Amino acid sequence: MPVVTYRDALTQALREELQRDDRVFLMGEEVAQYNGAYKVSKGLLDEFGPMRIVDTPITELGFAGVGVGAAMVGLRPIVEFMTWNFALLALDQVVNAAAKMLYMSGGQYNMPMVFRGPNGAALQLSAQHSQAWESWLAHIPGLKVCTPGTPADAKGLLKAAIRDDNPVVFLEGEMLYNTKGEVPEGEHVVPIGVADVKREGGDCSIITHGKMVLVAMKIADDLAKEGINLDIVDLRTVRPIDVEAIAQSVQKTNRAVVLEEGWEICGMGAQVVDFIQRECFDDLDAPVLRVHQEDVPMPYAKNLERLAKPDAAKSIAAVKKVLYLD
Amino acid sequence: MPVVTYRDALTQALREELQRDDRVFLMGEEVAQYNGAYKVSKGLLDEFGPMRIVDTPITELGFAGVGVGAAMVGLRPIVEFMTWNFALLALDQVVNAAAKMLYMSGGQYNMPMVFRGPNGAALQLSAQHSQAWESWLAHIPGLKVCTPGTPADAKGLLKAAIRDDNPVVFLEGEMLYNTKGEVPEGEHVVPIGVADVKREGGDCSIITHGKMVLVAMKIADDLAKEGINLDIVDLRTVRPIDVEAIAQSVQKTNRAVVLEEGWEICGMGAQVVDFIQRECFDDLDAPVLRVHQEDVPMPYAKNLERLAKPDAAKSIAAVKKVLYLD
Amino acid sequence: MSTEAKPVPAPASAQKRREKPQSSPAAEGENKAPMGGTTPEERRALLKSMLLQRRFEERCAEAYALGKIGGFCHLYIGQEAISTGTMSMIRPDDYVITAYRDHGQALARGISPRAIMAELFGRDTGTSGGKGGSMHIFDKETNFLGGHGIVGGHVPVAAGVGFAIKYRRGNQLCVCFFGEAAVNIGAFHEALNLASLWDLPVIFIIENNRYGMGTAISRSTANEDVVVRAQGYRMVGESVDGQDVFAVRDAISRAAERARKEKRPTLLEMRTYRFMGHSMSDAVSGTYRTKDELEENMKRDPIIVLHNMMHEAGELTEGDLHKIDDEAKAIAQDSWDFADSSPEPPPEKLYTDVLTDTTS
Amino acid sequence: MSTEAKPVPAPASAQKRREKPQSSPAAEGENKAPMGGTTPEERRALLKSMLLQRRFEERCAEAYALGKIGGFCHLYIGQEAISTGTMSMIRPDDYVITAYRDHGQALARGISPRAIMAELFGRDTGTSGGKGGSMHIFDKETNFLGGHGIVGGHVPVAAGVGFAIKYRRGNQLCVCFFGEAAVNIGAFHEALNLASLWDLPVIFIIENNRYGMGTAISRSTANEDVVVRAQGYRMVGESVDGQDVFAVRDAISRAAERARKEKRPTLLEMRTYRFMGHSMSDAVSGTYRTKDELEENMKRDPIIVLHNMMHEAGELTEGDLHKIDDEAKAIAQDSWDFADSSPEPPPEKLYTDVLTDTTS
Ligand SMILES: Cc1ncc(C[n+]2csc(CCOP(=O)(O)OP(=O)(O)O)c2C)c(N)n1
Ligand SMILES: Cc1ncc(C[n+]2csc(CCOP(=O)(O)OP(=O)(O)O)c2C)c(N)n1
Ligand SMILES: [Mg+2]
Ligand SMILES: [Mg+2]
Repeated sequence: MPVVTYRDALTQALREELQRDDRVFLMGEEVAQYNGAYKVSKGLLDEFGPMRIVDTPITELGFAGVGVGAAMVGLRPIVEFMTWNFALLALDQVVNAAAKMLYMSGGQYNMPMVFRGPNGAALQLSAQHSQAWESWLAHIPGLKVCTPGTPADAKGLLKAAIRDDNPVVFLEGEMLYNTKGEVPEGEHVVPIGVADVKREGGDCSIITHGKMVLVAMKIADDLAKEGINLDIVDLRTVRPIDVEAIAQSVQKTNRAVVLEEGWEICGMGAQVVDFIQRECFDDLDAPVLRVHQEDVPMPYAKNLERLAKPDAAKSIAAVKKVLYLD
Repeated sequence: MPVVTYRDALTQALREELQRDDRVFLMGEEVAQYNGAYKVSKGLLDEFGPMRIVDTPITELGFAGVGVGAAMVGLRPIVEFMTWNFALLALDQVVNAAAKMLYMSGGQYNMPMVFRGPNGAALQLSAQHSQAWESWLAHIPGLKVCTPGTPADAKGLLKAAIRDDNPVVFLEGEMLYNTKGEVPEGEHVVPIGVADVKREGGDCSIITHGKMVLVAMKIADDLAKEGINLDIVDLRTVRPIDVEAIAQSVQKTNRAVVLEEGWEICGMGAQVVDFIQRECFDDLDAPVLRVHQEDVPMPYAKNLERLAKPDAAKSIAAVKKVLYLD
Repeated sequence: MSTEAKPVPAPASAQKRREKPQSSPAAEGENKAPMGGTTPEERRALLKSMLLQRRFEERCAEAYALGKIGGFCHLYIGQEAISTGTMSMIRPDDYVITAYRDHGQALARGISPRAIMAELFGRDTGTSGGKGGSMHIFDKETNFLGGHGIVGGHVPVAAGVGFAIKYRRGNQLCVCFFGEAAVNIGAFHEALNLASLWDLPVIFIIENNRYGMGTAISRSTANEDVVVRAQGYRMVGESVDGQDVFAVRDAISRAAERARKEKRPTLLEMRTYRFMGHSMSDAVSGTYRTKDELEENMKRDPIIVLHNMMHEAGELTEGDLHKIDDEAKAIAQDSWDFADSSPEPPPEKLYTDVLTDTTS
Repeated sequence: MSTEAKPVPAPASAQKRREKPQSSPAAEGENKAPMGGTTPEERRALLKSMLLQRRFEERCAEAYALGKIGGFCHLYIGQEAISTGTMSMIRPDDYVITAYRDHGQALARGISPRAIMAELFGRDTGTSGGKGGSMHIFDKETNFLGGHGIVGGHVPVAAGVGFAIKYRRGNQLCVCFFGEAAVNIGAFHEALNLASLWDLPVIFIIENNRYGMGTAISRSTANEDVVVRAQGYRMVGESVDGQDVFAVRDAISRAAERARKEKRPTLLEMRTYRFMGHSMSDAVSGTYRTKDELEENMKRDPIIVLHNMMHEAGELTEGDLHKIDDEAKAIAQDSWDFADSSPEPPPEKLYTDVLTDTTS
């Protein structure tokens, strides 16, 4: 299987779906002439032209609303936010319009659209440009929320998202775009709502998604050397959440650590913990621990940013704690 | 002690703090001439004049930003959102400006301001006007979030919020404004971050906040008749959360049910569950259960809305379940 | 409704406006043919449409008082010439989107009065099966895209509909209604820039009833002459007497022509007045507007204005009027009966329509 | 920097604009006294201020390449006449707020170059102790309110500062800088309406460098003549040659007078050009603008424009210039050395400044 970057995997999915269905179009800041702020839409303007690859002014609320309107009358918009930090300005369209239209209209107007872009922190972008919004978006009924951590899942989930007749929030990552992995060519669709056990192990479950999947895989190698085998459940989508996959893993390992990029309070990890204690109450040999960003706005200074972010060291410490090895 | 409505308790707090400090002003839609969409600011325009009780156009993002700017240079704005549903448009100012200014400026600019208004559902206001945002706001470092459920706490916490030099989010409720309770006259300040055990009991802990406090008190009476005694912990503020108070209660009862108004996924209840299983892992005799809004946008029809909301019956069922009485 | 012929003074708003330079050459009163060259039959249809809205909403107020309608309910009474005039000039395959004050436009667009009333009653037979309510009337049959509750939120959505029309090289258009207070919110600004920048066939209609809830336009809007805003977007703006159904039709025909031929958007200010409170919980007058102001403006009730013109043209007898009015009342009654006898949505529908399980 | 006297053609932007009707009577070139009636000493100070920004940012680019500065870093090179001209006309007790392209304004406002460079290096001695970085320069000493990263987000904040000035009956003003692409976002619209509606003493300065990242204004803005927008808010708007520090000073003096005496806001368009890429990761030319266009516009380097005027007035020898330039280079070097030798913020500071524990 060809090894490609997460970025190219996304571009493949976009290109293939744009070719497959001429109702699909991509809109956002710098997506066309500039080939994308992060080059995810590279070459698409040349192939599909300006009516389908659409540069917008800096008006997140406005163009998200344009996507909503286009979806209401049968187009299949892909709305790119340069980053999800700026999508904060457009949440009224995502939450009050896209997520509720089908319900408010009693089933008359479905919303076949995707809101996508990089989520979470990159490097030294400071407080306003380093936020991870998956827990906010997963909170909202009427949405689906994808958080692929690998190139293959990025391609397969994006194709599924574009074909879905519901509004799908698709969270990528600047730090993921250059990561590489095997990606099936052509038709490769990953179902939304199905977790993937990225690695099997009997000692402790790691429940995670998005960027932190890479950290999980890394610490799994390190800990394997110490004879600690991790069972890594990559949720892949945080709405819906594959509770069964989580339960199966924890029932096997009796221990769990939840890794996420964002803040602690009401983060994804809290919800995963809630599911685990409900589904696996009698299976747990230790409290479930969480690893997440420190409870501070993201600082600029390199050393402070490193301390603020969840990482391998913090994750290993948590695993050892649930294994009572510390 | 005088018995007053939740609305009047808020008006008292506003009036007293406006009298106490002339840097304090109230701004929002219909707060002045109209005396407030829900009459919380009744009479304040006459007493304090149009420079301190300020009607705004319908520009949530704009006037929230005006509040931020005024706070930066030393005023103490109280920004009223007619309801928090509309605050969705202003979250960039709350989250990216108010919550981060002190940090981004390295401690130079603190933000002595309050964002307040009714949160959550009223009656038959349908999907776009019935949303509870406390879990979103509690997620954000740099904010404090108050969710008073009684008139006394409404007054005491609002006074504390206005005097706090940090940005405080203050969540009220249309359905709470007419509720009555004893409220101390004059100086009555409730510290932010301290829960209140509203009722003592040994059989099961109820952890809740805001509107659901009333439901908790009601079912406590009903269940007492059946010999089931609830320990009701009213968080009162969801950022910071009084984890110690939660732990003390659960260590006593060994069982807990978390009640909240909003949606399940990544809701406040999930975070409370996370704290409980970490702090009280060995104390729990049953999984912690949660009661919350059904995972749907709020429907208009009276019968469907009733089914969608968390209520006494669902709460009683949850209590009986954690007591293995069902 | 009183029907004796009265002198018809311009509304306070119109007089006020006249002191200002017109924002557009093509403003009210320049229509050539009397009554816009309509036929007597067309005029009857216009009168009938406006009367239906009036009688229907009078019953809504009654039903609200009886608790049969709940939540927020915003009546359109006083503004009917705008909905009727607009809908009479667009095509069935055009699109319409509006805010929460949507009953009048829904009826004028031809949506079943029974289904609308049932929606207001929260019944299974309503336009949204009772899930939307008064603020959220949707009807795919007539391309009626709702009923939206966040001020200004639907304005970019209208631009998106225009985008889709352009994308498909269609020659439909999208009409977007909103109140004058919505012109101050960001979504309006972003949408108008996009619509003009991209040449989208959208008619943006500001229904300037001079109040946003309890706030007079002079207290919310730096430049009350709101159509001036259009220039900032290189868009044609026009100010129209919204109480004269023929003036409305004229303006819409020009805007529709511009949308279909030139693929350009238009910003129209329809000057009107709200005869009832903002919503059922708001007093009709006394708090933020005087009884005198209200009565002054009620003299230009759009139904009376039209009726008088027809009456003076000698084409409408009292008998004719009463017949039309009785029909309207009968439809309103029938809608009430239908809604009242319709079942509530079954409990299991709480969970439907959250997501669809279809894919492309 | 080349210093031989050159003919000084108007920038492409200015020529383009001339074809259009001026949006304001008081546009560039109407200043009476040569060089705005400044004294030679004042002119030297202006040149020095602009050169400091230039030399300082040349070192920023170098430090970024060496990895000493990280994240996003947006250089101001080419736009220095706007920051220098503006700051030279306002008072120490006035307020300044800007976007992420904030180094030039921070230096022109008189913030310590050492503290700014240390902030860019992420050091404990920086303006924000290393917590803010390039996009978030704050300095309470000089009423410099930041450094904001969300396009348009700080524009309502500026209105709030104006509100506070009015609230206290002060006669200060607030200057708010933002790029031309920000005029399309809702926050701009809401803020300008509020500032005019409430008579707030704010000067809104559009730095029109003709590109928002890679998007030319013609592809983002329906009406490129952005000052026309001002009329929609009943505000005075003026279009200014932002490469001529004297034209900038003139416009600011008129706006400042309006703010202090009439308590009215002003919208100024400063026509300028960005000589570097949007940020360090963006190519200087080739992708969305041609090398020719860049070079054409670089002929109107604001530093050369000022230098030439002074040179022609015979008041600036090559020696003088080099002395000023060397001073600027020395300050930049000193800032670098200071930043480079400053400690990183201690780990415990990660948790400070999230909340303050003070109350009133
Ligand atoms: C963003 C937002 N803010 C506030 C409200 C509450 N609200 C509902 S209608 C209204 C007044 C709108 O006035 P206008 O736009 O003139 O329309 P009208 O009601 O006069 O038809 C307000 C403030 C809302 N629905 N949305
Ligand atoms: C709301 C928002 N959307 C997108 C961005 C990403 N972004 C940063 S700067 C910029 C271009 C802004 O251009 P302009 O306003 O002209 O200012 P300039 O960079 O030219 O000084 C964009 C799109 C952002 N920071 N904020
Ligand atoms: Mg109105
Ligand atoms: Mg620019």
